[in-house]
Amino acid sequence: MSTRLARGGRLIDRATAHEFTFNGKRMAGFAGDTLASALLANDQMLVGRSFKYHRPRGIVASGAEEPNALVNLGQGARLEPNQRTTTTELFPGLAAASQNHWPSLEFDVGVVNNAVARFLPAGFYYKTFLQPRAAWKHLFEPVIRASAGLGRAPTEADPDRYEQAYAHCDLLVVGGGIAGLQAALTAAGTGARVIVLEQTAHWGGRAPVDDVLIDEKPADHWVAATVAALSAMPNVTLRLRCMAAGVYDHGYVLAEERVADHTPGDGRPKKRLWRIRAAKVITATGAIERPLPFAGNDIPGVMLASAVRDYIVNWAVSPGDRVVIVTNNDDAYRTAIAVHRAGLTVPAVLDARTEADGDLVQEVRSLGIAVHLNRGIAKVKGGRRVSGVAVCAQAGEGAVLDEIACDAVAMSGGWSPVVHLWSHCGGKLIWDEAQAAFRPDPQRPPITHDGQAMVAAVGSANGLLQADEVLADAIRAAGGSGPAPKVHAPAEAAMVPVWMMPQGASAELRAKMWLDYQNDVKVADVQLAAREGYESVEHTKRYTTLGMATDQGKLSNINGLAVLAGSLNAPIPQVGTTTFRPPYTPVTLGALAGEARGEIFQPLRRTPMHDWHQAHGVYWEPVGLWRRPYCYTRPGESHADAVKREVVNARSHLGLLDASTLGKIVVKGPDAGRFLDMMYTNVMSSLPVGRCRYGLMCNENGFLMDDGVVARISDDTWLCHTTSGGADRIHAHMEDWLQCEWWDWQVYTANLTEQYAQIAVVGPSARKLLEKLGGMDVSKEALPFMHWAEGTLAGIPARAFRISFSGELSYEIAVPAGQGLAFWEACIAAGKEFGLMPYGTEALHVLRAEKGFIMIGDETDGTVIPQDLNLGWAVSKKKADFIGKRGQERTFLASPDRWKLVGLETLDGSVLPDGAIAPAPGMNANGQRNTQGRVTSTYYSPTLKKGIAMGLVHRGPDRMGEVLEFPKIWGGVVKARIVDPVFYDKAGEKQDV
Amino acid sequence: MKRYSVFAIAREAMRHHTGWERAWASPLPKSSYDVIVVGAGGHGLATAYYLGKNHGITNVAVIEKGWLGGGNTGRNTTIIRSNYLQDSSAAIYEKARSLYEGLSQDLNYNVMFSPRGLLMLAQTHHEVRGYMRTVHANLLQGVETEWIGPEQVKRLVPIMNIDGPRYPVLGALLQKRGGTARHDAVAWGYARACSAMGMDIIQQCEVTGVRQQGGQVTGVETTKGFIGTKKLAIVVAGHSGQVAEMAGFRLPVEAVALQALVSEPIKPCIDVVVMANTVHGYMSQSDKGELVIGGGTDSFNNFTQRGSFHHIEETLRALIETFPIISRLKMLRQWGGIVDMTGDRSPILSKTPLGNCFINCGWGTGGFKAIPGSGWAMADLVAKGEPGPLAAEFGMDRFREGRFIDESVAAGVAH
Amino acid sequence: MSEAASALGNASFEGFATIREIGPMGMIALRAKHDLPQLSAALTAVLGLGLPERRRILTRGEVRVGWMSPDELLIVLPYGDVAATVAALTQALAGVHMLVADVSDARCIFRIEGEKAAQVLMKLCPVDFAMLAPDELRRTRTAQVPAAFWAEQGGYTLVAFRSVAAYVMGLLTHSAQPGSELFPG
Amino acid sequence: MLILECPYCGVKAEETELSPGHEAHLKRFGPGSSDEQFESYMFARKNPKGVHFERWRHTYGCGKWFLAARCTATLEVFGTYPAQTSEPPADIVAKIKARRPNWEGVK
Repeated sequence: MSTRLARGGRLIDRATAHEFTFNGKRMAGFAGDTLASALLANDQMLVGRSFKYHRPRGIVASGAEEPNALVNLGQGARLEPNQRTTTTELFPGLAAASQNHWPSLEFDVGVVNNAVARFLPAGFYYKTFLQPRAAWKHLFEPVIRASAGLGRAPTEADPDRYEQAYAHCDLLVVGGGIAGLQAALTAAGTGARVIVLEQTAHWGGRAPVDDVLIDEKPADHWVAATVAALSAMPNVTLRLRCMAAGVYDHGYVLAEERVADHTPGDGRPKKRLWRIRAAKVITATGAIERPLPFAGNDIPGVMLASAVRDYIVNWAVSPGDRVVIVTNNDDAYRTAIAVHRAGLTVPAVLDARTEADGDLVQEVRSLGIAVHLNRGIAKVKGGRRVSGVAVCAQAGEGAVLDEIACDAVAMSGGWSPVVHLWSHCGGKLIWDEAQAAFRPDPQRPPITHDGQAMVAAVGSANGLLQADEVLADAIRAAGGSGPAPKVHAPAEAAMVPVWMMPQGASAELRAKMWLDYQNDVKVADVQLAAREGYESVEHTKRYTTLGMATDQGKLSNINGLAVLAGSLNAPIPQVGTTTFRPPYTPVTLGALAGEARGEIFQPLRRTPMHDWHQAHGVYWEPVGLWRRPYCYTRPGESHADAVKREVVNARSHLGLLDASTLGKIVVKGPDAGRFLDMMYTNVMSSLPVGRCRYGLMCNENGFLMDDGVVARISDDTWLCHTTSGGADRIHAHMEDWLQCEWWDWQVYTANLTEQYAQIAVVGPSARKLLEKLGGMDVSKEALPFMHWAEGTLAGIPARAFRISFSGELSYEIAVPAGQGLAFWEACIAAGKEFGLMPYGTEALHVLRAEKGFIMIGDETDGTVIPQDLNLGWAVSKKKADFIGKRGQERTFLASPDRWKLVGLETLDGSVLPDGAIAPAPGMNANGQRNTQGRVTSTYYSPTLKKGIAMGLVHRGPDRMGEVLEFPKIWGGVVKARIVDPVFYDKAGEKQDV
Repeated sequence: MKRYSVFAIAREAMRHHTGWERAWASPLPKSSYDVIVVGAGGHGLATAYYLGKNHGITNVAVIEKGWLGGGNTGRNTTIIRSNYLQDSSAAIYEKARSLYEGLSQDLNYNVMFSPRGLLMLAQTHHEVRGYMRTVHANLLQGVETEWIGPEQVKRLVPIMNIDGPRYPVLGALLQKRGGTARHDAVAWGYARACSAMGMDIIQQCEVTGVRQQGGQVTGVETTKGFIGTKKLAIVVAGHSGQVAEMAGFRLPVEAVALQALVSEPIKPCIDVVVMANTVHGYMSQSDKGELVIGGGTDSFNNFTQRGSFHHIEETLRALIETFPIISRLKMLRQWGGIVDMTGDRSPILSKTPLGNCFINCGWGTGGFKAIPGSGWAMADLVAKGEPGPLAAEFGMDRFREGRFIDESVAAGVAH
Repeated sequence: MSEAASALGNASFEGFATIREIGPMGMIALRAKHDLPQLSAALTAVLGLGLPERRRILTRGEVRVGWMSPDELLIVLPYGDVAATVAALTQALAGVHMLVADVSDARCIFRIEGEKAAQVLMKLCPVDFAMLAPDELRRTRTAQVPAAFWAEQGGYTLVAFRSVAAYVMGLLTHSAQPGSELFPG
Repeated sequence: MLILECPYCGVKAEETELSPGHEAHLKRFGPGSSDEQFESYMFARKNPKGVHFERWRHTYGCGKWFLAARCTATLEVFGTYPAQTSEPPADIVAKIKARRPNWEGVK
């Protein structure tokens, strides 16, 4: 059984005990424990079930590479699925539950999959569930879905906060082991700005566990001294609990800091996403030990040799009283020594090599531990935990030579450098025969903006496993030249790659050798994939799901690759590796979204009158990032009722509209007229000062993109109004042409949209209201239709435009935004006697539709030209050029056969459905109904007391009086007559009074 | 070709699955073919498959510079839908969707087409009107879609926050028979079926030149030598421009990076595909339990298969706002794909200035869902030398004429 | 006559830094090529300040002139002085191709104060603060909106568009939450 | 996540402060041009896998458009320069040739 040792544990604080629960069971651990070490200390070997076969799973590793020990962490809104116990720091009150089983961890119905495993090889689902066709959707897929998926999603919104932050440095060092710290120290000494990130809560990495002596002292001393030195330097930033997730182009590195993961609910952000810009990155990310593929290597109690050592040394946790070591290298002998030192028993070291006599081997032998060469494990015995191993010759086919009772197996298949960050942005790898691993190829690094190397790997991440080499490498990579600290490390003999144990294992055994623990991919599966022609490593990965689990193959990739290479009789480097994709370990989505939630999810643009609308029954409509009143409801009113009331009131009395969102761009300069003649389809240079003109803007393709009223302010200055939400786009469009095409023209623009609140005063009493406010002459004579004037209204400086988008007598008043609310409230107060009511965008739409005015985005959709909308009058024939002119000359746009704007009047007075389309007789070659027109805007007109609509109809204006049929989506047909699109006041008398 | 079935599995289980055949052969190229398809992605393989199945042309090679299905076929978000607005788009995507329905049986390979339903959320009044237009169009196009209200949306997707606050859900366009399929399986299934018809799928074979005589294509130079052909189909999303250049013409296409990501696997929590265009995000849950999430595209030319990460942040903000429960889940893996973008964002299936050379490209971010329809139409074009009805509107000449197939309502670009 | 109101009525927040919306503040956008011979003289005559170097902001009392682009300056001054200053500049630059516009009401303006003020902005702006000159006017992005800021009086002054004032306040408040310092101590 | 130095204000801006604007040095074809010229100007954009000249706007900074020479295959940047030029400046061309000896020049 696994238990807490009486002494030791360099990372735990025995004075601070933490209670926690696992599957509701109360357990105890210490500050400094990981959840994994605490579970082991409580003899919780079984921690989960695998993805496919629901096999019992125990803790294999001690760090980010752990594939098995994932839990649902926390409860309620703070539930977090798939939390890796080996990287979860223990905190008081932690509650964890195991995943992927039903009804319980100990008794899981899903384990039936294990019993029929031989019917479920890799890719079995591609070959079956084919008949009958409907069965996949209704029968098989639901079962597969329900059985997959590991942890549960929370059911409530996340109560925690997240944030992001930017950092910049000359050198980013990823990894706080001795390589990273040495690299940082060297670089910082040159004055460089250095940031060091360490994903765990501790500095030093593996060296202190591995008995390394630096400058004659245990590595812990050197680590403490170096961290102290770095902390004292102003040009160095050290961050623990901060995992570099991905390396992106031009030195951009994402890192996730666990700020309050271990102190939930303390008010700090749970996580912080760092967006770091580094001139150069050093990855000192170490190496990951590989499991050995032998039958039963997934039974709880089989662990990585390094993990066994970590649990003993760091957390004083014994994984078992009797630990069999199985290895192909010298490093695992350190585990034998650690186990022995802890007072536990090593019944045997099974070494697959035929020779082993390095310093460590000799030391183990001298401790009286049996070392057996050319030996491997034929099979692990046990179910929910290890009870023993059957020993065989590595060179053989698995004949059992001996059986050893034990409760843990420590395995080591050699070490693979952590090359993920090196590879994210294109760094290439080379195969290292001696270590049987891929390591960074210094000749082909990822490059940055200037073509120089962006990343350098150092230490174990660079394929160097000896501490003396590691420190020298770090100094070199950081640009230093001095001697490395003196390191004492035993001499190690070469490892010998073992990709299958025993090397001649039978099919029976191969079907029990796990490569990917979480996804249940075995040696036999990879061999099957190769046999079926899924020869590319990417095919094999995708066919078997090898390496696609939440650990992203940290333990399984190289072993799987080697098995594939073996099956194909190809050298490993020729088979290649799969692509490493960010993130290194999974990153919380909330952290990626950062602060952008709730109120600050997106900027919400508010006009100066926003709060007034909010206080007066507004129903909002999002328009770009703005929010505009759709209508103002009164108690008991529906939105439709409110719109009707607002329309009728504006036509009969007086309406007030917040039009502040309209774009307002000033264009000034000697060439401004000439420039606007290029921007607009009609002529703006001839507009007299003091006058307004409606203008259309097309893109270079000829399609209508914006419209608005242009006012000439002075001889060299025009003010261009754009659609709501169009201001930034149109301003950018103007600047684009000015800066990139006509840069010698003397024109300046300024986007003054937000400088002014703009308020439309609309209706028969509009003039009376302004006269009551007082300050300027707004009479017909002083301010005729399509003119503007400047002055003061209600004591506020104002510019009044005599324009109308409703067909009524109407003014648009621009006042400084800071006085917009005051002006609005003055209007409301003064307008009471005239029956003033504010109205929203929907009433605005109805009013304009009654008048046959088009709306950008309704009558246009990016494929409509002004001529389609009978706006040919606003497209100059005289001008030699304007943006869009050449585009409109193309055959399809110039064709007389286009759909054109008409009014549509239903025969029964009903409202045509939005987006309705009129079919034409017959079908096209693809069996679709032919069409001849569509509705672009449709409303109930309270003025006319019937439905009115506009639409684009094939040769529409030539077909006045014809009746079209519009099928409805819920059945039935609406008949509508083609009519003039101006439904109200065709002569335009009301607006010009 | 040995057929796949549950009985075949049972038989093989008894002998440790040692009797399975190769899914497709890996031959060396012959000296010439009737048709060479460049690109063994979904579109290229489907082109070859329907050349054989519909037109009896089986002396075909599909050549691929990497591994089959390794481009965008293997790196998309697997969504299948046909609720398009324009007639020509709806026709080809609906053809594809209907072929997907029977594809597993047709290929004897389970591509796991899962018509789990697809929702496009309307979160502004403008969007409501836009989708109403699509529903009406689909009605006349024979594409089954419907408009549903917010309560129905909530019933279909209980984890969705339909009350905003920023963009309350006003309704949705629902295509019940839209859904997802297993993307790799589509390529593998077509490859296996092509191979069974005697076609050669030649991987690790990069085209380095296009040979022509008298304005007609005669073959391709490759890293495995010259291969002659009577007809050439270029179906290489992402690198279309490079191959077209070898054939002597320029395409109205730019290559940009599109991004996607998956979360860690969790127990089923969302059964339909949801697309939210106002806030820019879409999401579905795979059979493995991963949330499959689509990000945005960069707007600059890029061939690196790495995109700019800020698009992913934007997408996740939007999705967390829409599905607040996903905030504590984790991103497992993110990646980019290189997609072709044309001037109207619609594909090109076209004859080219080079005789007997045909091109299929420009699918932008929507290629996976089109694979069977695209292959069907392309096979028709290659076999007959002239586009059939499905491809008729997708010719390259439409840009010169201004005859766009524009599915977006975005204003065009200046310059 | 009503008083001009700032966007948020001078809202404030106390976190690990102090956030204050200030204003209304006078602001003038002046577009003109900086190598115009008359420009420097006009600035000196009207404002008592010369032409700032690239990305710099000059200060004299309550008046500032900042470099916005090769053909744009930002003049910051008391709100009440804007009309007269616009008139004076217009006169001083008569006959020259330029554009002068009152943008006081188009903007919102914040102060971020305290020893750790920079940390608030480091969460929001992709800017290397260590590389900023003391008198630098930096135009950048604050989360999702454009903004400009400069250092003064032991803190930063940040200008953004008026319509997003509440959003910017929300960002600054979120970033300045007590306990969320980037560099504790 | 690119960094491009704005040639106007000297800021080393990151991509999120910029807006891309497609191919640089386009010649505009307006009324009077042939269908082929107009089509080529509007649609047949260069799409090289390698050295590319393109437009960017310093949207969140000085608002100016500038031009960049960049490799689309490696994302290396050879230089940025003002938009008011009709062809790449000689120093940038030289820099590209130094790093890409096989580059065929501006086509």
